[in-house]
This record gives sequence, structure tokens and C-alpha cells, in this order.
Amino acid sequence: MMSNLTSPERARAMLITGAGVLIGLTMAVLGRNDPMGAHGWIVLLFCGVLFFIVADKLYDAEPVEDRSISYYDDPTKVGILLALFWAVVAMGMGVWVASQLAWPDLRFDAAWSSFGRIRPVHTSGVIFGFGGNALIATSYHIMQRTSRARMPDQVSPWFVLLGFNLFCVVAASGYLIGITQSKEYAEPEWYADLWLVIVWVVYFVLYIRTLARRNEPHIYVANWYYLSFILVVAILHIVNNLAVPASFTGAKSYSAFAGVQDAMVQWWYGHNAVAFFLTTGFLGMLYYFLPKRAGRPIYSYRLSILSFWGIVFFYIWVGSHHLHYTALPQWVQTLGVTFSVMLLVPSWASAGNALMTLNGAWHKVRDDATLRFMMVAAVFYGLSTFEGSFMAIRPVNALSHYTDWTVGHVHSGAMGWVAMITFGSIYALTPVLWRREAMYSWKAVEWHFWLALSGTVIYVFAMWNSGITQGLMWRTYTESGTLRFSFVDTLIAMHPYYIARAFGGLLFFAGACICFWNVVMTIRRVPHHASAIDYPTTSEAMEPAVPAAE
Amino acid sequence: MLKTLLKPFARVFEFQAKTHYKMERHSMALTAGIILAAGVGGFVEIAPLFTIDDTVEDVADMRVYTPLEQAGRDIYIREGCYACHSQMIRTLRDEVERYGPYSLAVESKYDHPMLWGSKRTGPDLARVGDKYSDDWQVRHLINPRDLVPQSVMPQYAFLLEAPLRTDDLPGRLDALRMVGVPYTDDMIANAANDALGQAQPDGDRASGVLDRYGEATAVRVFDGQSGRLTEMDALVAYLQILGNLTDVAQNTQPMAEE
Amino acid sequence: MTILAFLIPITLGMGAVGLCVFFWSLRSNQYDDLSGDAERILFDEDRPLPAASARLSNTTKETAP
Amino acid sequence: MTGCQVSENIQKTSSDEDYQSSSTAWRKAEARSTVRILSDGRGQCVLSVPDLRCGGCVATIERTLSTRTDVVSARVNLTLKQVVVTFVNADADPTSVISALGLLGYPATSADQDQSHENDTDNVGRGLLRAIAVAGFGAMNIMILSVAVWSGAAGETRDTFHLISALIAIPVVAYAGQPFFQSAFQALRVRRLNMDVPIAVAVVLALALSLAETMRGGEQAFFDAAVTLLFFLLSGRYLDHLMRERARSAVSGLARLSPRGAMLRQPDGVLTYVPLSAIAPGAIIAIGPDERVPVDVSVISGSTDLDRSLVTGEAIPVPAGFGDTLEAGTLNLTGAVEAEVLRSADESFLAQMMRMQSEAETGRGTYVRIADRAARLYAPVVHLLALATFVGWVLATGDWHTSAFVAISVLIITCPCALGLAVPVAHVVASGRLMRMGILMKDGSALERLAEIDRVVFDKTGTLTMGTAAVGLGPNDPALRAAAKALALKSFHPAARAIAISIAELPCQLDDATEVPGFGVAGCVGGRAVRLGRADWVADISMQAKDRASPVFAFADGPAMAFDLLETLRPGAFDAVKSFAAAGIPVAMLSGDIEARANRIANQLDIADVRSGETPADKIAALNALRDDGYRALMVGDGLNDAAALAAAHVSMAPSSASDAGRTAADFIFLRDGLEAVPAAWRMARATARIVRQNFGLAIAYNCIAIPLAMAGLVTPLIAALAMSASSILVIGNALRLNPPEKPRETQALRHKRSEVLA
Repeated sequence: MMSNLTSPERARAMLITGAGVLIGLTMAVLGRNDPMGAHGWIVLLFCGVLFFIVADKLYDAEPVEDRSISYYDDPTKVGILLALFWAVVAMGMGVWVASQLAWPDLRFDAAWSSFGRIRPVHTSGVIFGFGGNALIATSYHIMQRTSRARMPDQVSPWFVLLGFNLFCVVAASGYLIGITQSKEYAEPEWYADLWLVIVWVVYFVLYIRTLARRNEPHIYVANWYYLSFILVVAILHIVNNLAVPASFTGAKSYSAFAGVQDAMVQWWYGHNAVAFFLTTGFLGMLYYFLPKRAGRPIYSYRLSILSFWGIVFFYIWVGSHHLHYTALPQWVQTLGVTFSVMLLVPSWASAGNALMTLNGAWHKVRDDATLRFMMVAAVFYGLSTFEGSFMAIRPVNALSHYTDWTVGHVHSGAMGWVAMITFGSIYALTPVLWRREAMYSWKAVEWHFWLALSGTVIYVFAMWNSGITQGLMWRTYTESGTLRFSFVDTLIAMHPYYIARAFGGLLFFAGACICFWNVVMTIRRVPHHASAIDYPTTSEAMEPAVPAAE
Repeated sequence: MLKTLLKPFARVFEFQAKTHYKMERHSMALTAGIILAAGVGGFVEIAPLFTIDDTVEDVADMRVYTPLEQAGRDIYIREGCYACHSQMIRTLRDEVERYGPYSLAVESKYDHPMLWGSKRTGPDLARVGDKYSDDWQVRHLINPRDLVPQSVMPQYAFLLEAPLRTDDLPGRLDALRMVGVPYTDDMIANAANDALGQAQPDGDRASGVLDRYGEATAVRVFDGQSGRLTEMDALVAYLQILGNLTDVAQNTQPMAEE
Repeated sequence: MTILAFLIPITLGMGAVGLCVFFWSLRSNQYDDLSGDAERILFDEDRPLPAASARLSNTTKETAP
Repeated sequence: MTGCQVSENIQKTSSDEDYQSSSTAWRKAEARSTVRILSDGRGQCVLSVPDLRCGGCVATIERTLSTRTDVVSARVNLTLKQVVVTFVNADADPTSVISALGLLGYPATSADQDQSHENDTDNVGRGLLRAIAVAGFGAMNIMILSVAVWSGAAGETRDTFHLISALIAIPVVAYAGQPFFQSAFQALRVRRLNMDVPIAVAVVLALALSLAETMRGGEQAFFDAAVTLLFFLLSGRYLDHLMRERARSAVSGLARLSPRGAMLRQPDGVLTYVPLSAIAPGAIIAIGPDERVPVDVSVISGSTDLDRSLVTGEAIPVPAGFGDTLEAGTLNLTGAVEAEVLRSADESFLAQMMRMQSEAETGRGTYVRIADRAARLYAPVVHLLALATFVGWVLATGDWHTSAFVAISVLIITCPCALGLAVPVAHVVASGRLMRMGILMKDGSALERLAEIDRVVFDKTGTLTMGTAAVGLGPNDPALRAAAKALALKSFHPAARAIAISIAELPCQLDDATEVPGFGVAGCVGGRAVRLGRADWVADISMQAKDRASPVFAFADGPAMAFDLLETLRPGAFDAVKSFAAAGIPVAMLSGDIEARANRIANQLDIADVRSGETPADKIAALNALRDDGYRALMVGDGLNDAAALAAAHVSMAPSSASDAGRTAADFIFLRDGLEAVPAAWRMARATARIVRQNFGLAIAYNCIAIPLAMAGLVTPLIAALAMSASSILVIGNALRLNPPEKPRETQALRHKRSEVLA
């Protein structure tokens, strides 16, 4: 990896990691009386290791590779491996937290291991660690391929990837230490948030610079999805994390918003994060890898563009459906319902478009587990968007909210849609990226597919049952008009479902482990492909990307 | 004469003419200009309208969290309790009957951030204050299954051993004031003392707490061990104030939906 | 809902950015050949393009001696 | 002297190497003239490649072309089935690219990109799309605010939302409403009413009313209605535009036939390529085989056969030699000739035909589209109703403000949203279906006109019959037939090709084959001279010289045997004629051909009303007469001689094989050979007209419900938005019924199969 950096690039990398070491040291010293000090040491260690890796190779031979005729895939490769590493860690955590609900003594009495502290490790680990790394890695791949251009430089992709992972590490370790804002999916504290803003701006600039260098006049629709993901997530992140630190030498901060206002911002963020992190980014992945793997163009390319604008417009205001029957003004809730229901149109347009693309290639879906991952992902995308719109309706929400139904819904999206499309894409990408004939073991892919599918189905069904049971029990009255069940009664009823859920999660986790193993074995064992490089710089048309000035 | 006078401005005119011509040519740019101009102008007009807030009721008896309660709240946040406990009673009949009057916006107006939650693995806590005794709360936190055998809640025995940090409390209150919680200079300056005083009813610091936060403020040994200020003190103090910052909900007895 | 004073302008701003991007894309002929563009990503980039391979063989020639 | 020697002599006199080279040079120069010079000095040309189907074709073509040294870039547009090639030099030669594409299996022709025209229409579409985007942006955001207000946002919040809506709506209406305002303004200036007048009035009044309401803190504002209305209507307008654009680009994608220049013999004897405009009467130009005659000329040397089908519509070639006049647009088939220019390009036969056609078209200009006819009725009624409402409310309540509010809400709710969509959506759906049936349509008015026809007039040659000839009878002796085939194979004359195809035997050994342009093919079989061609020419060597019209074959001193050339009916011609007759629509035939041939075809098809020997002017006169009698005729024709008649008819159709002028003049072009496209298009037009009528019915029913509500003052913005959206969706849904669910599996399978075949 290092040998592909020129000496000025190595020097720049050293400068950046060196600065990171200094920042870590400063945090450690200033925050020595606060949990922030621990984060200082983590930053120091992370940047220090990178610093020494760079320093070690500083005077190695200059690279001989001709950059004008190749793509820059090193960060993509590392990103894929990191995504899988986070998948294993975070899904493992998921199995553990799920088990704690069935067997609460599994926490072993340590302060850091309580449900409240490791649950965000699971959620952030899956969403940001696994999903984020997969998005960054695939976006590097897709933006270069669809632009037929190499990334403009070699330091910023590393900065984005490793900087993002530093954020993930700081976030996850922070939860265990007890550093959290307790804002769902936005738990990291102020300095991690600031760091993410810097990383994200560099990411956006890198993406735009690559597109500006493109040799293919058309910008493929996947890039639109990725760009909206980067841009909107940045805005959401900044707005929702506006906070005042209690002290610049301490981790604690207080949100700029309070109460009902904070709730509105939080779910405006929360649901748009679903939209722009867990939907548009992965739709970008779908719109590239699905046609690529199926060998057929998108069924309706026009529809994919239209549904992009539809999703972007409709998603913005649906967040308030998380706050039905609360102190939020009712008209804001109604607003949320209206747009949640309308959102179904562009969502199903996308799901249908994906499935129609496969129409005529069903024999491939039957034979190719990778394609099947993508097909199932599209199906689950359609199902969970329908479920989401359904659950946004007030009477349904009255039953489903606060129960495991919501958890099941989220997981049908996260496991069935996000993880499935990501695994499918990784299986499609790995042989291409490492120039291998195929995956090391197609049987393992099959195993993974069936484990993932059965795990998801078990999980989702368990949660549906659990959620609906609990929701109904809460509102059951005796004949004399009093509440029939105590809260603990509902908890007892949940127990078997919690065991089933942990089991479903375990299957899914096992699949992820198999995937990691399979990818590593593909890299280590499968012989190289005959053609060693793919060539970017000339488009088929060899036309200048930017039309001559008018 | 006039020409020579205007000569220095020729460039300005030229620029104006050029850009105006361009703007007209690209009528889209013109529209964007209109939107921008109208947007800026309009926003100046709109902003004052928002100062009249029709969402959060104005309640006289609503008080801020004491330093000890705020410290407890920070522990509640640190431990991620919101993952299993909501603090928002919805306007549904069964919830009102189970947990008490539904939550009003005003009750969380000093909550930075709000802890309404999204999942009830455990029951709602919006009105858990004074529902159980301090002793029950402490024992429950030490090992929930001692009191509720079927509970799946984690044990928080370590809170009883952990001394509460009070030196950073003035900073925290100050930060909260910056985001809109009406702490006075007096409250901020005495934050550490007040935290200690609220858990030591016999100490000389206790009266300060009552002065600053009102006579109704609970001043007692929350964790059952006098002489030590622990994180358990803070957390229990916080749990016992939940739903008790104002009486407006109980007094108005809002009717539930359905 | 004071908060809408933030959220509405932000949303409008994002919408306006989207609109501008759409205009840009329209002007730069992004929608001229949608059926062709959908097909283009399927071109197998593993096979070197003739022009690129010509350049590649040149470079190997140059570096070989 | 043997036949062989004679033919050699002829060859010497008629063949000239100069002409041979001039021919290729001409073709190169012709292609070169389509190369546009880019600002950076490179050349660019657009090639039309009709056989482009999938991404594989795109990759193959681009890969192959981009390896060429003279090509900077080649980009395929799969939608338009074109390749844009950029050359290193502006004077590059596209012919080699065209032949390279031909070798790949993609026949290509250079598409004449009238660049200025292209950009103009493109800008209209883009402008509309921009307006849609702006209106969509406004509608979405205002809708969010409106939903909030409808959901119960009250007091300050509502006022604020109205204010924000106003800030969005004003620039949006100002920008996106322009197409309607301009059109309404133009209509009003000539004191007419079209659909855009009520639209413009309603939008402006809705905006004004809402602004007034916002200022006084009122509860109701119609910003969402105004902007959503624009969005819907713009969508309808864009669809309409898209349909026309699609048909136009498809037509221009086919090769254009009229030449743009000629090889001019300079005083110093050198041949140079000059553009058409630079050719003056009296100049000498060279015309090679397979070229079109660029201007009207008189032959001064050489002889040849001409395909005058562009002029006469008749496919059978005509020989020409010294002194003959060649009209511009005729196709030189076999020999090279030099000729003197008689008239300049804009006075040529071709130009005259074009002029005649455009004159004929003006007769059709009075046709008013159904939507505008509806608007003439609709607009005054609605405006009067609004006025009546206002007066009524003032009288009843005395409250000026409320009265104005109610009156304007009448205008808003009656705004012809559904009417504006009723026609275009139906037309777009219909045009899509027609396209799948292989029928291109110029615009929506053509569809409306086609639905109204009560007369059908067919041209004969090229329309009822195929443009190429078939052979009736020939010699029976296999040896003779083999010899005839050998001769026929040597010529590219259509008659020779038809003869070659009609003979099953293998050709025999042929020596010294020579083609004598304008006469035929000569050669030696087994030492005997043999000829195939004009009867009088064959008679030079044969015993029985006959004066026949058909090509004749003979051995030296042998009997002459004639090949009777027959016309073949176009497939589906019989059914097409019959289905019109069955529907009670009289069918007539207008032919420029001789009576005997015309009658024979008419008899085969049961057409009673036949007129033969018609000149273009006669045809126009016939159609004008029909019109004067109050009939609405459908004209189906193909040749240049029909072009003006096509334009003069109420509505017209042409096959894709028609002349350039014919295609331009026709309202519909059918791409497949079969004539069943004509009744199919007619049925589609009738179905569309029915749907349009139903849509109008729906719109009227909607108004019957909405207007009383509005007049009673019961219309709130929510009701207005719901009612307008519902009626629009209803109308769109109804129009979609034109598109019955075809078996998608079958088409998918077909597509699949096709791609497999290609692979």
C-alpha cells in the first residue's frame, strides 16, 4: 500500500498523522481528569501507529506505477476489509446485547458492559462502522469506474477512510467509557462530531474532484445517490449536533435544543439519517452493482433518476412520525404521516425498478448467490418501506411505538436491505478489486446467504410477534375497566421472543464471519486473474467530460 | 464635464451592465436572484413571528434541575438508560392510566437533550418521581432482580461506590445557561456546594439549596449512606424529580385521547 | 415550534441546491441519452480500451529497456 | 463484327476514368460537407445508425472507432440511434467511418444535422423541463407548508407559513408560468381565446388573492393550488413537446436524400465539389452512378438509367441520354453523365415541389386543435360564472372582500387543469403505442385529424405497391435463363436485380460483360454475343426486334425474349382497403402511372374510384376538391410528386421508404412494410379521440360538482388541491387505458432472444 505513495505524499501523510498524535497528546493531557483523557490516548495510539507505518516506509523506493492508466484501489480494499471487521465486531455486539435481554446476567457486572452502554456500540458499529466503511469503499470504486477517472490524489482518500474509522473508534470506545450524548444515532460527543465534519468535507471535496476529472460525460445515477448521501448527512449531522461543551477539556456537552424542539430536530435528523445514510447511499450501491452483476442495464434509468428526486424531497419531513401522540403539536405529526405515506411511491419505484432489472435474468438469480443477496435486498427494501409508511399512520403507531415492532422494522431494513445489498456488493466487488477469478468458496457464499436470510426472517418475525403482543397487552383492559397486565407481565411474555431474536442474530452474525473469512481467503489463496489492471482514463468515447464553454 | 466626472465609475457601470445582461440572459440566474433577495428579506420578517411560541405552555412553577439532579441526569445519559426507558407519556388512555397524566411540552423544556426515548423495554419513567422510595430505587439499581425477579435490567451496584464529581458542575450549569436554561450566577457559583448540600440534610449547605431551588426541593440522603456523595445519590435524586418539576400536568388533568 | 425557523430554511436551502444541481445537469447534457447511459456501466472495464492499451504498450516499451 | 467487339467499342466511348474517380470524390465531398467545424478546429459529424440496439453495439462501435487515428472521439447516443464522431481535422472524411461501421454490420448514413434548428427545439424542451423543475420545487415546498396548515397549524405559525409560501410562490410563478403567460398574451393580442387564457388568469388571480389574504392574516391561501396547477400543466405541455420531438428526431434519423452540392467542371477541366448555392445556370456538372441529380440539368454527354420515382413516384427506371432533361432529385443509376445546369437550385423542380407543398399546407393551418376549440367555449363561460358569482355575492351579502374571495376561488377550481392534461396525456400514450406498432406521428393535431376522416386516398406506386418491380414471365429454356441471369447479375439496375432474383438457375459462364448505361448489359456466352436490356438496343443483334417496354434478352441472331416487369402489392394493402370500405369510408386511388397499370392494381384491390396519369398539381386539385365538398380526406402517398398532395390533404401518411419530401409532408410515417399500419393508426386515432372525449366528459363532470361548491363559497385550499389533483389523476388514469397491458413477458423474451442472437 505504502509503496504506491510518492515521497511528497508520504511526507504529507506523516504530517497529518503527526498532527493527530499531537492532538491526541493534547487531549490526553488536558482531559486527564475527565473521560476525554482516555480518548486522547486512543487518538494518540491510532495516529501513532499510522505515523510509524508511514515513517517506516518513508525512504522506500518511489512508485513506478503509471497513474494515468490505473485506478487507485488501495483505499477501497482497506475499506472493504474494515467494513467486514466492523460487521463482525458490531454484529457480535448485537448478539451480545440481544442475549442480555434474554439472560440479563450475561453482562458480568462490569460498568462498561451494561445494555445501555454496549447497545450504541452495536448500532453505531453496524451503521457507521460497517455501513459507513462499505459506503466509502464502494463509493471510491463506483466514482472512479463510472467516471473512468482515477481519484485526484492519494492522500485524501486515506484521510477520509482512516479519519472516519478514527471517528468510529472514538465513538465506540466512548460509549464503553460512558461518553455519549444519548441522542439516538448521534451519540458521539462534540469533538468526535467536529472531527467527522472535517472528514466529511474532505470526502465531499474528493468526490467532486473525482467527478470533475471524469472522462465519461455522463454522471451515472449511483453518483447522485452517493453525493446526496454525503451532502445531506453533513447538514443533518451539523444541525443535530449543535451543542455547547461544558468544558473544552471535558467530554460533556449540552445540546443546543431542549425538549420538544430537540425531539423535532433529533427525529428530523434520525429519520433523514435513515433516508440519506441507510437508503440513498445503499441505493447508489444497488444501482451500480445490481446491473453490473446481472449484466443488464437498469430496467428504467429514467425512473431511477425520478425516484431519486422523489426520495430526496419526500424524506425531509417524515421524521415527526416518530413522535405521534407526544407533546409535539399535532399538525407537525400529521405532516409527518402525510409525507411518510407519499414516500411509498418513490421507494417502491426504486424497489420495483431493481426487481424489474432482474426480470429475464431469474436463472442467474437462481444460480448466483451474490445476485440473490441483491435481489433479497431489493425485496426487503420494498417491504420495509411499506412497513415504515404503514407504521407512520397514527393508529398503527399507537400500537407499534415503544415496542419491538419498531426494532423488527429497523432490522428488516438494516439486515434485509442494508446488510444484504452490502454483502452482495462485497461479493461482486472482491474478485474485481483483487483481480481474482472468483470468490474463494462459492459454497461459503451460499451458506452465508441462507444464514443471513434465515437469521433475518427469524429476527423479524420474533420482533413482530413480540412487539404486537406487547403493544396489545399494554392496552388490554379487564371487564371492570382496569388495565389487565402489569408491565412485568409483558416482559415475561417477551422472553421466548428475545431468545429467538438472539438466535436469529447469531445466524446473521455467523454469516458475516463466514463472509469475512471468505474474503480473506480469496485474497490469500485464489490465484491472480490474467489481466492485471483495469484501465480508467479513457472513456469509450474519449470525449472531454466538460463540454466546451458556451 | 459630466463624462469626466463619471469616468472613475465607468468600470462599475460596465460591470453592472455586464452582469445585468448576463442575469437577464440566464433567466434562471435571475430567478435564483429573486429567491435569494426575497429569502433574505422574508426571513427578516419571519423571524420575529417565531418568538411567539405556541408550543410550550408557559408555567410559573416550572423549576430547573438542581446541580445534583442534573448530575444524576448526566449519569442517566452516560449509562444510556434512554435505550430502554421512555420519558414521554403519550395521550393514549392506557398510558395515562398506567403512568399518569400525559407529558406536556413544558415539562421537558430544560432538557438538553430531551430523553423521550423510542423504546420501552422497561416502563416509562416520565412520572416515576416519588413513585417509589429512595431505598427501593437504590436496592433496585444494585440488583433489579432482588425486587423484580423477572426484570432484565442491568445491575448498577457500582454507582454506590463511585464518588460523584462536583468540581465540574459549575461548568456544566454554565453551559446549560448558554443553551437557555435560566441558571443564575448564584446557582452556578454554588453548584458544587448545592450538590453536596442536597444529599446532606443536616449539613449547613442544605439551606442554600432550598433558597435557590425552592422549598419543595427534596433534600435528603438519597443513597442511604450519609457522609458520602455518590453517583447513586445523584441518579436517585434525578429519578425522584422526574415528573415533579412542575405540577401543571397533575393540576390540569388533561384528558387522554381515544 | 421555534425549531422550524431553523429547519425550514435549511430544507429550502437543500432543495434550492438540488434545483441548481438539476439545472446544471440539464445544461451539461446529462439527460440526452438515458438508455445509452444505463448500458455504459456494463462495459467491462477489465478489458483494456484500445487507446489505453496502446498507451500502455508505449509505456511498457519505454520502461522496458 | 461480333457482338463482343461492338460492346467493346461502346465501352470505350461511354466509360471515362475521370467519371469513375469523380464519383467517389463526389461522395466523399458530399459526406465531408456534413462535418461541422468545432471551435477548437476539430471536425464533428453526426451519423445515423438505425441498427443500434443495446449496450453491446455501443461498446463495439465506440471501441472500434476510437482506435482510428483520424478520430478523436466517437460517442453513441442509443436513444437517438446516432454516433457523434469528432475528427482530428475539420476536413476529415466521414465516408471511411461509414464504411467501417458498415463492416461492423451497422449501416450508417450521415445525418443532416441542421444545427441551428436542432438547438432551437432542444431549447424549448429544456426550457419546459427547467420550468417543471422550478414548479416542482415550489409545489413540493409549498405543499409541505400547506399540509402543515391543513393539519392544524394556526395563528402565527399559519401566517408565517403563508408568508414563506408567498416568498416561494412569487418567483416560481414568475418563472414557470411564462409559457402560459406568453401564449395567453399572444392569443389575446389577436383577440382569440385559447386554453392558456383561463390558466393564466386563474394562476395570477390565485396568487394575488393569496397574497392579499396573507397580508391580512387570513386563513385561506391558494399558493399551493397556483403552483401545483403550473406543475401539472407544464407536465402536460412537456409531454406534448416530447412526443413531437421524438417523432422529429426519428424522422431526421433516416437518411436525407437531397444532395447539398455537386462536382463542378471548372473552366480548366478540373472537377471540384461546390455547394448547391454556388451552382449557376450554364455550368457543367458531372453526375456519377448512384448519385442524385442536384439541380435541373440537360445531359450533354454520356447515357444512363434514371430512377425518377422521387419525381413520378414510379419505380421502373427510365433511360436517358444526350439532350434529356433530368430533374433535381432523380437518382442516376448506371452511367456517368455530364450535364449543363438549366436552373439554379432554388428554382429547380425539387424547390418548386417544396414550394407547392408549403402552399398546400397553409390550407390546413386553419385547423384548430380540440383543446383550443374547447377553450373558446370554456373560457368565457368560466369567466362569466366567476363574474356572476361575484355580483351575486355582493348583492346577497354586500361584502366586497368575501365576494371577491369566492369569485376567485371559482376561477381557481375551474382552472382547466384536467382539460390541459386531457389531450396531451392521451396523445402521448397513443403516440407511444403507435411507435411500438412502427408508426411515427408528427403531433397531436394529426391524431385528432386522423380520427375525423371520411375519405381515403391512396397513391399507387410505392404506396399500394412496393417501389421495386418483380418479374412476370421470361424465357422457359433453362440455358437461356442461366445466360440471362449471368447478365443480370452484372448490373445494379433495379430491373436487372429483379430478373436475377426471379431466375432460379445458376448463372452460366459469361465473358466480356459490359454494362452500357441507359441500354443494358452485353457480354459473350460460349462465344456468342448476348444482350439484356432495352428492346431496341437488343434488336441490334437479335433477329426479332420488338418494340417493347419491358427489358428484353437475346443471343446474337437469336429470338428476343421479354421479361414482363410487374408491380407487387404492398403486404396488407388488400386488408387495409377492405377495412376502410367495411367502415363505410370510400377509398380512392390517385396515380401518376398509365391507365392500364393503375386499373390493374385497382381491380386487384376493389377500388372503384381510380384516376390515372395525375400530375402533382392534379392530385392537389383533387384533394382540394374533396375539401371544398366538405370531405376530410386521408392521403397516403410516398413520392415527391405526392408531397404537396400529402400536405393538402386533411391528414396524411407515408411509408418510411417515401421520399424525403414525402416524409416531411406526411403527418404519420409507418416504418414497417405492411399497409395495415394505415387502418391501425386510424383505429388508434379513433380510440384516442374517444378517450379525449371521455376526458372532457370527466372534466365537465368535475366542474359540475366543483363549480356549485365554489359558487356557494365552500371551497377551501385543501378542497381545491384535492379536487384538482384528483381530477388530473383521473384523467391520466383514463388516458392510460389506451395502453392495454401488453404481455410484458413476451416482449421481454423477445428482447432477450434478440440480444442472444446478437451475441
